[in-house]
Amino acid sequence: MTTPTSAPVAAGVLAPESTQVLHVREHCVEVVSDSGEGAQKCGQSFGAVSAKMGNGVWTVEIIPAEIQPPARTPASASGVRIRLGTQAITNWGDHAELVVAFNEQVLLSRHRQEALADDAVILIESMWAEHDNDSIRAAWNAAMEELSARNYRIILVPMEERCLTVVDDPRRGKNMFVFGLLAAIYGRDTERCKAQIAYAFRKKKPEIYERNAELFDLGCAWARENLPFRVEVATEPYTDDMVVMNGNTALGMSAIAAGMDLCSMYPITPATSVSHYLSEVFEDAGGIVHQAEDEIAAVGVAIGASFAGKVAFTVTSGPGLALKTEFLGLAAMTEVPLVVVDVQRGGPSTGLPTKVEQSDLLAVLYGQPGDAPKVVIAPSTIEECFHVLITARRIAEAFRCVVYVLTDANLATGVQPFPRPKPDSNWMAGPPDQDPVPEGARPYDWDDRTGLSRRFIPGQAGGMYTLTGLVHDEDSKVRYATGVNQRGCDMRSRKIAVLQSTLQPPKTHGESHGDVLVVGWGSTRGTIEEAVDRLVSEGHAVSSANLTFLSPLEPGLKDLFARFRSVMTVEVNFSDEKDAPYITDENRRRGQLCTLLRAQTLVDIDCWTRVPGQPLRPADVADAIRANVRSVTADANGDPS
Amino acid sequence: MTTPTSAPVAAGVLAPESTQVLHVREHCVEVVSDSGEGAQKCGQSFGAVSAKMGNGVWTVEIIPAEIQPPARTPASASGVRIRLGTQAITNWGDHAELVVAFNEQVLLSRHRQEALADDAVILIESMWAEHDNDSIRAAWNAAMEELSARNYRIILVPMEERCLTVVDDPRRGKNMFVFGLLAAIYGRDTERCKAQIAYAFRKKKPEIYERNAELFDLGCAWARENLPFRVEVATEPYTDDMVVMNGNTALGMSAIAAGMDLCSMYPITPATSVSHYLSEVFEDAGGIVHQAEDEIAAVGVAIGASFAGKVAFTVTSGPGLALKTEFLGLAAMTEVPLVVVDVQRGGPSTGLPTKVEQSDLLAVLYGQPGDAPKVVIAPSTIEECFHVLITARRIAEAFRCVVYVLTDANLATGVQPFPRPKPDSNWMAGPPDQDPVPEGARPYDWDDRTGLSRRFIPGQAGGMYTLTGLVHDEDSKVRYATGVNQRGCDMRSRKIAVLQSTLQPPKTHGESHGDVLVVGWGSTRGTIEEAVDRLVSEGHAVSSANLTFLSPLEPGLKDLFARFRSVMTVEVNFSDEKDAPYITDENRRRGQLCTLLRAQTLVDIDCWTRVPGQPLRPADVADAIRANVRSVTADANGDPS
Amino acid sequence: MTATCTLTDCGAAPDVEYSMDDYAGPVARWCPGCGDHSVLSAAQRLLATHQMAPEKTVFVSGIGCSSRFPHYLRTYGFHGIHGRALPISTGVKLARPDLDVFAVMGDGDCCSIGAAHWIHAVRYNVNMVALLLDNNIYGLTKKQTSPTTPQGFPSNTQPRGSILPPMNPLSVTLGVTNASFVAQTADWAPQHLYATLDAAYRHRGFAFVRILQRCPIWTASLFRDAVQDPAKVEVLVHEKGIHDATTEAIHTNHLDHDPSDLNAARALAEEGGMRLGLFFHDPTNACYDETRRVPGYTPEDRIAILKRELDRHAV
Amino acid sequence: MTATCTLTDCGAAPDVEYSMDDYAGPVARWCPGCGDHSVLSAAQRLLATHQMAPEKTVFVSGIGCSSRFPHYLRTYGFHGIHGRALPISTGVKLARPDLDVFAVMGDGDCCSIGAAHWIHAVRYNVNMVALLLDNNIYGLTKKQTSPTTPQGFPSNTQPRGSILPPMNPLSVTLGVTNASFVAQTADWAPQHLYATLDAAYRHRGFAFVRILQRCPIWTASLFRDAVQDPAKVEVLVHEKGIHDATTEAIHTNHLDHDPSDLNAARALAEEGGMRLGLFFHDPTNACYDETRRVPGYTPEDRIAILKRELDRHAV
Ligand SMILES: Cc1ncc(C[n+]2csc(CCOP(=O)(O)OP(=O)(O)O)c2C)c(N)n1
Ligand SMILES: Cc1ncc(C[n+]2csc(CCOP(=O)(O)OP(=O)(O)O)c2C)c(N)n1
Ligand code: SF4
Ligand code: SF4
Ligand SMILES: [Mg+2]
Ligand SMILES: [Mg+2]
Repeated sequence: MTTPTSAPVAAGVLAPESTQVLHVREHCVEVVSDSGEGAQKCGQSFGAVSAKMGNGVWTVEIIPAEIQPPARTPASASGVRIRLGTQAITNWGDHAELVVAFNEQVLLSRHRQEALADDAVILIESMWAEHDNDSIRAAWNAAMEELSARNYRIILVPMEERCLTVVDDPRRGKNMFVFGLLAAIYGRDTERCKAQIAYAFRKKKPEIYERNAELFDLGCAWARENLPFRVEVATEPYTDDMVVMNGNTALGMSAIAAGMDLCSMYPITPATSVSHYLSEVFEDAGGIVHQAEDEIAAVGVAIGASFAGKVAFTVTSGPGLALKTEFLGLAAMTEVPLVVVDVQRGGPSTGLPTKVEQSDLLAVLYGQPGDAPKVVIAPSTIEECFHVLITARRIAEAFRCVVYVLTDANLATGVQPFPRPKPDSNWMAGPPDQDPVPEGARPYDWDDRTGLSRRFIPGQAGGMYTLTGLVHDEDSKVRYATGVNQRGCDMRSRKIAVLQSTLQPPKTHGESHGDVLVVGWGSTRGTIEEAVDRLVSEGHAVSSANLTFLSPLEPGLKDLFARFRSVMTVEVNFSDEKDAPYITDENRRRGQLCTLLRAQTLVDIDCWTRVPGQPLRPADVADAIRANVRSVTADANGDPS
Repeated sequence: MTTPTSAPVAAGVLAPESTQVLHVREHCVEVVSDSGEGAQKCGQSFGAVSAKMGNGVWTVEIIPAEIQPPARTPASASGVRIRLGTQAITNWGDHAELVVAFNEQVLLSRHRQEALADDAVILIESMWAEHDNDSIRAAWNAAMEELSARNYRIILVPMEERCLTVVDDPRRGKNMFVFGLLAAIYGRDTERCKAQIAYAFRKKKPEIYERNAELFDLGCAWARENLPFRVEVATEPYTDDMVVMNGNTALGMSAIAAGMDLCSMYPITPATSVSHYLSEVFEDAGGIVHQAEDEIAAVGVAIGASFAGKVAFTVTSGPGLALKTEFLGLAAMTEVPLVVVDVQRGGPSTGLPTKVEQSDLLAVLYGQPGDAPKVVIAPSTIEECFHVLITARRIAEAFRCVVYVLTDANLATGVQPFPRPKPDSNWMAGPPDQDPVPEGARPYDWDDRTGLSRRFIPGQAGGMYTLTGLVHDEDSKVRYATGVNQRGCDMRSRKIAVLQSTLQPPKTHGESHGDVLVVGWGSTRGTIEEAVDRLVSEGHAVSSANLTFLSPLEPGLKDLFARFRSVMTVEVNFSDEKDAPYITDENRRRGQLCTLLRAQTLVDIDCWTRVPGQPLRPADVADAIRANVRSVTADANGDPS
Repeated sequence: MTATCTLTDCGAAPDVEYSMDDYAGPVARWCPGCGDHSVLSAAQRLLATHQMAPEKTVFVSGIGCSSRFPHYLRTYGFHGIHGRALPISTGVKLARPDLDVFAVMGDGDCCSIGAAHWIHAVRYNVNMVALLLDNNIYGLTKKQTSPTTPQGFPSNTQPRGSILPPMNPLSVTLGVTNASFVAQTADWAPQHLYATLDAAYRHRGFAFVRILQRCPIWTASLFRDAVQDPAKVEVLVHEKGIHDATTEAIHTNHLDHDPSDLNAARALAEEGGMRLGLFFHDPTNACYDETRRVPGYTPEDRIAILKRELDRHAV
Repeated sequence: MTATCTLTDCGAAPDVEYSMDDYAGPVARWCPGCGDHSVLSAAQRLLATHQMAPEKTVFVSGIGCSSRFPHYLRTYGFHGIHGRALPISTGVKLARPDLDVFAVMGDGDCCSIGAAHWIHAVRYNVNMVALLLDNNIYGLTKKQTSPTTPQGFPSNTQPRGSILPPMNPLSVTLGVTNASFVAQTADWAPQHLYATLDAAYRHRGFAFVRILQRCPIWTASLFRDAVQDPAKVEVLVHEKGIHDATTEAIHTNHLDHDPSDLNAARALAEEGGMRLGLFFHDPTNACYDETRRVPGYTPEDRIAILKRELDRHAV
C-alpha cells in the first residue's frame, strides 16, 4: 500500500473488509525466487489449477543460466510467469501486473528486464529489510531506491516468519506458502490446489505432502487476513474435456500417438525434456529412447532404424542440428523417411541455450551441401505440438523424405490448456511391410510425374538392394553418367511440389485484405494475433497469417500478399535495422522467413525481428506494426516519409 | 580415312605428301585410356608444352569412379581433354574434334557422354580389331556398329605393335607414344616435349626417361609417316612471363603467398590435392599441413591456431563442409579470423566425388543455426585461385570473420596458363602482435558504427579474456540479459555491410545494357562469356556478369539488372524445370545464386541450371540464353509466348 | 552374433538351399590383388554356411574402397557415409533384432573419423559383426596417412613419412569396457579369415575383427614379407580360440593364448608383431539390443497408454 | 608439459611474483560443494607455483559445468563447443609452442561426444595437460546418463537405471598407442590433486588426468563413501610415481605400482576400485608439437620458395 522508498516499507495494513476486487478478463502474475527455492513448482501448480478451473493460461519459465547461481543475485532469478484469461491465452503478454518475489535481488532482475508493469503490485519477503547483515540491508535499500523509479506498489510479506511456524528450513517451503497467497488472491479452489500439491509431491513420502499442504493453508490465511485486494479473472467453463501440458510433453505424446518406435537423441537444451518425458513412458508403449554418444550417432541410429522399417525420429537444438548436417544430406539423397525435431534456442553457436529464437529456418532448409529438398513444418501452439508428429511421420513415409519439425524454447516450456485429443489408431504407422517385393520392382522406381516410389524394407524377399549416398539410378546402383544426377535431383525435388499441390492457402487472422499483413511462423502466432487484434480495435486495417509449412510454402501467397498494401514478417531472428549505419536496401540482411518469401514471391516484404532472448511481447509487435501502418498510410497520402 | 563399319578399318594410308593442314584458332583433343595406362600424364604433358609454346590452353581430367575399374570397360575411361587456342582458353569447350583412344570401350564411354564432335577424328589402337579373343573382337565390332551412328573418321594406329619394339609391357609406354603422335599432329617443339617428359619422370631412374623419350620419337615418326593431316593452332607469343598449373596447385601457392601458417584438413576429393601440394613444399616455407582425425577436428585445430594468433585455413568439400557446420558457427560468433576453402563437388551427400558442381553456396551462407554472417568469395579462373587466399586472409583478419572461398572440381583439376605473379611481402600477414594490450581495451570493443574491433592474442599481457560461443558482451563475459544478443548480432552483421561499402559494382562482359544479362559465379565464367560472345556475334544484345563476392553481394546489382530486359543466372546446381509436372512459379526451387539475388533485389531473375556431373558447355549455355532472348523478343513483339 | 556362442560345430547347415553364388552381387570393382576380394569370398561362404536368408541380412559400410563391400553382395546393404557405419548398424539392429547385421569399415573409416562410434559400439555390445579392413592407408582418396600407417611410411599428406607410431586397433578395442570379441586375421589366410568370421558370427555380442588387408596400389610393400614368409606370422591357438587346421599347418609359429584372459590379450596386442587369432572373448556380456528390447504393441496398447497420459494431464 | 620431465623438485620458483590471487577470475558459479571448485584452486596453485605468465597460459574447454573453468581464471581462455576442447588445444599448441596449454573437459564432453578427439589426442602426444572432471553425469543439462555413470544409477534419460557398465577412461586411454601420462586423482583429496597436476605439468607430452569430481546436485551419493571413509581409497605409491605425504597419511591403503609398467597399469585400471595415483608414465615418447615444429620464416624466405615453385610451373 505504500509507495516504494528506501525506508522500510509497511506490510499490508488494510483490514479485509476494505478488500478491493479487481474484475479483469486477464491478468499476468510472476513468481520469482532464488534458483532452488521452488518458484517454478509454485507457479506451475498455480497455472495448472487455474487451467483446471477454466481459465485460459500461458506460462513461461524464467530460467537462470547456471545450475545453482549465487543466492540473492539478479542472476539467480528463477521462476515463472503465469498469464490467465477468461478466454484462451496464447502468449506471455507484455508485463507482469502482480509479482511475488522471494528477495529484492531477483525482483531487480525482472525490473531490469522490463518485465513488470509500471504499476505492478509486488509482494515481497519482508525479512531482508531488517536483516542482521548490514550488507543485506544495504542491498535492500539500494534496490528499493532503484525500484522507486516506477510506480510499483510494494507489499511486504513475512514469508520466512510465517513458514518457520511449520518448518525448520523455509527455503524448502516458502513456495507452497506463496501458492497459498496466490490461491487466496485469485480465489482458487482449495481442493484442487491440494490435489495439485499431492501430484507435485507424488514421488515423496506422505509427510512431505502434509507439510506442504499446511504451508499452503498458511499462505491462504495470511493473504485473507492481510491483503486488501483480490483479482477475479472470470472463467468460462470448458465445453470440451481439456488437458494441460508444455510443448515438449506434447511432442513426447505426439511421438507415441504417431506410432513412432524409436527416439534417438543426444541431450541438449531445450530439446532434452522431450526425451526425459519419453524415457518415462515410451517403453510401456513399445518404444525406445536411445541416448547416443553424440548427435551424429543419434541421427545415424535413427536413419538405420528407419532403413530397417521402423519409424524413428531424432530431437535436438541448434548445435546438435549443425552436427547432423551431413547425415541429413544422406537421408535426403537416399529418401529414408525420417522426422527431425529441432527445438530452436537462442543465438548463434552455443548462444542462449534456454532462450527462445527462430533462427534455424534457413539452416534447416539450406544446411546441406548439394540439393537436399525436405519438408519443414512449424507448430504454433501446444495443441499443434501434440498433433505435429502424426502429420510429420505420415508425410515422411508417404513421400520418403525428411520432415523437420521446428519448435522453440517458448513452446517447449510454455504451458497451455487445449481440448483433449482423442487418440486414433489411424494416426499410427502399421508394422513394416515384410511381403516379398513384386517381380521387377526397383528400389527407386520413381514415378516420372511425382517422383514418388515404393520403399523396400529388409526382410522383404526379392528386394535386396544397397542404399547409397553416391549418385544412383533406379536400381540404387552407383552411376556417374551424365543425366543420372539430374534425374535423381529432379525426382527428389518433384515430391516437394507434389506435396505443395495438396496444401491449402493460409487463412488470415482478420480481414483478407487491408493495409498491412503480418506474416509469422511458429510460436509467435499468439503474440502476433494479439497485436493485430489491438491494431484492429484501434481501427487499423491489419491482418496476420501464420505459415505452418515452410517447405513447401503454402500456395496462394502471392495472391494473398497482393491484397495488402504492405506485407511484413515478425520473427524472433536477426535482421539488420533499416536505418543503421552502412545498412542499405541492397545489403540489408533480413529475417529468415522474410528472405524466403521475397525470393519466392518477389513481393517487397519488410521484416521486424528481434533476438532478445525472450519471447516477443504483443505491445512491441503492435508498435512495429503501427509504424508500418503509418508509413503505408503516409505513402498513400503522399506525405514525405 | 574409312568411315566406320563393323568390318576391319584400314589404317591411315595416305602418303605424307598429301597431308592436309588444318589452320584453326582453336582445337579440342582428348586422350582416353583404361585407368592406369597413363592418358592423363600424356595429355597434361601435351597441354603444358602447348601452353609453353604460346597457346591458350584449358585441360579437364576425365576421371573414373573407381581406383582401378576393370580394363576395357566404359567405366574405365580415364584421360584428359585439352582445348588449345590462339588466344586464352577459359573452358573445356563443346566437343572433342580429335580423340586418341587406347581401346574402343573407353571411346564408347566418351561417345555415349556426347563428348565428341559429330565429325571427330578418332585415332584408336588397332590391336583389338583382329584380337585372338573372340569376345574382344565381338566387342570391337559392336562398338564400331554403335559409333557408326555418327560421322566420325576413325583411323587405326598400331600402338601396341610399335611400342613393343621398345618395351615389353606397352601398357606402361603407350602414353608417351601417343604424346609423340600429338606432337607431330600439332607441330609441338621436340625439345620442349623431351623436357616435359624429363620433368614427368623426374623422380624415376634416368633409364625410364630414356625409354619414354624413345617411345615419344616412335609416335612422332609414325604420325609423320602415316597421318594425312596436321592441325595448326596459331600461337601468339606471350608478352608476359607465364606459368601453368591447375587450380588446386594455385590455391596451394596462394596459401604460401598469403603468409598462411597452417593448413588443417582431412582428406576429401576433390580438395585433397591442395594439401598434397602443400605437404611437399609448405614445411620449407615455415608452414604445417596437419591431417586431423576428422573434419571437425581439422577446423577445430585451425580455429585454435587462429585464436593463438597464427593464420590458419582448412580445405574441404561438401561432406566435410557439412561436418564443420557447428565449429564454423563458433568461429562466426567469436570472430575468430579463419579461411575455409570449399572445393565443391557433385551431388548431394557423397554424390559425385570427382565431378564439378556449384551446390554449396546456400549451405555456406546459411548452414549455421542462428545468425552467422560471413564473407564468401568465388574465384573464376586459375589465376584468381592463385590470388584468392591473399584477399581472403586479409579480410578474415581485418574484419575478424570467417571467409569462405568456393572453388570446384573444374577449377581444381583444370589447367590454364596465366601471367606469372610477382610475389610481394605485403601479401603476407605479419607475426602475431605480442605487445601488451592498452589499458582499458576490451576483447570485443566493437566500434558502434562498423562492428569492427581489435583482436587480442595470447601472449599479449593484460589481454587475458575467455573466448566463448555463449552470448557475450564486450568483455567476452557470458551474458543472457536482454539486448546483449541483439547487440552482438548487430555488430557481427554490420561488418559485412562495411565490407560491402568498399566493393565495386561488377563489370559486365559486353554492353552494359541490352536484352539479356547472364549472371554467373565461379568456374562457369569462361563458358558463359564464350556463350555470350557467340550470341553477340549472332547479333543479340546479350551480356554477362560474374560475381566474385557472394557475401556481401557486390553493390549496384539492382541498377545493373534494370538495364536489361531480362536477367538469368547460369549455374551448375539444381533447379526445377519451369515446365515440369507440378512445378509452378510459386513452388519452383531455383538455382542458388538466383534465389539469393531474387531475395535481395526483387528482380524476377530466371535461371538455367544443370547438374550433369561435368562442366557446362558453351553451346548448351548459348542455347539456353538464346531461348531467353527469344522469349524476351517475343514478349516485346506482343507474340503469344 | 547368433544366440549360441559355441565356437565349435562349424559344419554347414544340413539342408543347403543357398549356394555361395546366391549371395553374389555384381562383379567387385576393387583392383586386382586387393585384399577386399578375399574378404568378400569369405563373407559369401559364411552366408552360405549359415544359410542366412539374403533378405534378412544387412551389410552396412561407410565410405572408402572397403566400404563398397555391400554393393557386391546380394543382401540388403547400406553404403553410408564416411565413418558412420556403426551408428547405422546399431540403428538397424536395435530396430530389427531379427536381422543379421554386419558392418564393414576401412581403417580411416573406423579408426580415424569413426573413432568415437567405434569406442561406443564396443561398449553397447550390440549383437553384430564388425569388420575392419585395414590396409594401413586411405585407399579410395589415393594414399593419405591413416591411423594405422606404419611410422615412416610416406604418403601424399606426409611425404616425409608417417609422423606418428601406428595406432593398434586391437589394444584400443581391448581398452574399452564391455569388449566381448576381438580377433585378428589376414586377407591372404583365407581359411583363417573364414574361421574367424564364423566365430565372430557365432558370438553373441559385438564381434570386432581386424583384417590385415593388402592394397597393392598404395601399400604393396607393407604385408609382402608376411605373405611371402608364413613364419613371419604367429597363430594364436587355444581350445577356446579359433581353429583352422590349414592355417596352423602353414604358419608353424603357434602361441598358446587363452582368449578369456583380458590382461594377457592386452599384453599380446601391445607387443605388436603379426598375430592372427582370437585375442579376447567373453560371451557373457549383455547385449544392448537385448537389454533394450521392448515388447511389441498394438495400436490399442498405445491408445491405452496415451489415455493414461492424457488423464495425468487432464484439466 | 615443460621441457623437463623430472617429477621431483616441486618446490615453488625462487622469485615469486604472481600469487594465487593473480590468477583468479570472477567468482566461480558452480554449486556449493561442487568438486570443480577444488580443481580450480589446485590449478591456481599450480599456476602460482610455476609462475606461469597469465598471458602465456591458455585454458581450453568444451561445454558443460566443468567447461566454465576458463572463465574463472585470469589467463587466456577458450570456452569452446561441446566435445571439442582437444582439437582446439592442439591447434593452440601447434601454432604457439611457447604457450602453456590446459584442456578441461567433462565426462560427457571427453568420453562421449569428444571420444574420437580424445583417442587421437593421446596418439598425437601434444605437450599439454588434459583434465577430465568426471562427475559420472551430464551436469549442465540436468542429469542424463554419461559414459561413466555407474550401471543402475537412474538419470533423466535412463530412469530405470543406467543400462551399460560404466566406461573406464583410464583403460581406454591406456589402450591407445603413444599414451605417455595417465593418472587419477579426486577433488576431495586436494593435496593429491595438486601433486598430480604438478606432475602432469612437468611431464613432456600429453598428460591425461582423470579427476573424480563430486556433483552434490545430481550424483551426491556416488563418491560419498569414498569421501567419508579414506580406507575406501587406495593410493598408488612408487618412487617414479606421484608423492604426497598428506594423502599417503590419510589414505593408509597403499599399492606399490611402477608407472613405467604398461601391462600392470592396464590390469590395475581394469580391476576398478578407487585408486589414486600415476598409472602410467613414459617420458620418452615424441611430442607431435615438437616433431612438427617448423623453422620460422621471413617474407623473403617465402618469396624465394614461391619463386622456386613458379619456376617449376613456368611456361
Ligand atoms: C565426411 C567425409 N570426409 C572425407 C571423405 C573422403 N574419403 C572417402 S574414403 C576416405 C578414406 C578411405 O580410407 P579407409 O577408410 O581406410 O578405406 P579404404 O579406401 O582404405 O578401404 C576418405 C577420407 C568423405 N567421403 N566424407
Ligand atoms: C553439440 C552439443 N550437444 C549437446 C550440447 C548440450 N550439452 C551441454 S553440456 C552437455 C553435457 C555436460 O556433461 P559433462 O560433459 O559431463 O559436463 P558436466 O556438466 O557434467 O561438467 C551437453 C550434452 C551442446 N551444448 N552442444
Ligand atoms: S586402392 Fe587399394 S584398397 Fe582400394 S581397391 Fe585398390 S587395392 Fe583395394
Ligand atoms: S550441477 Fe553438479 S557439476 Fe554442475 S556445478 Fe552443480 S554440483 Fe557442479
Ligand atoms: Mg584403408
Ligand atoms: Mg559430467
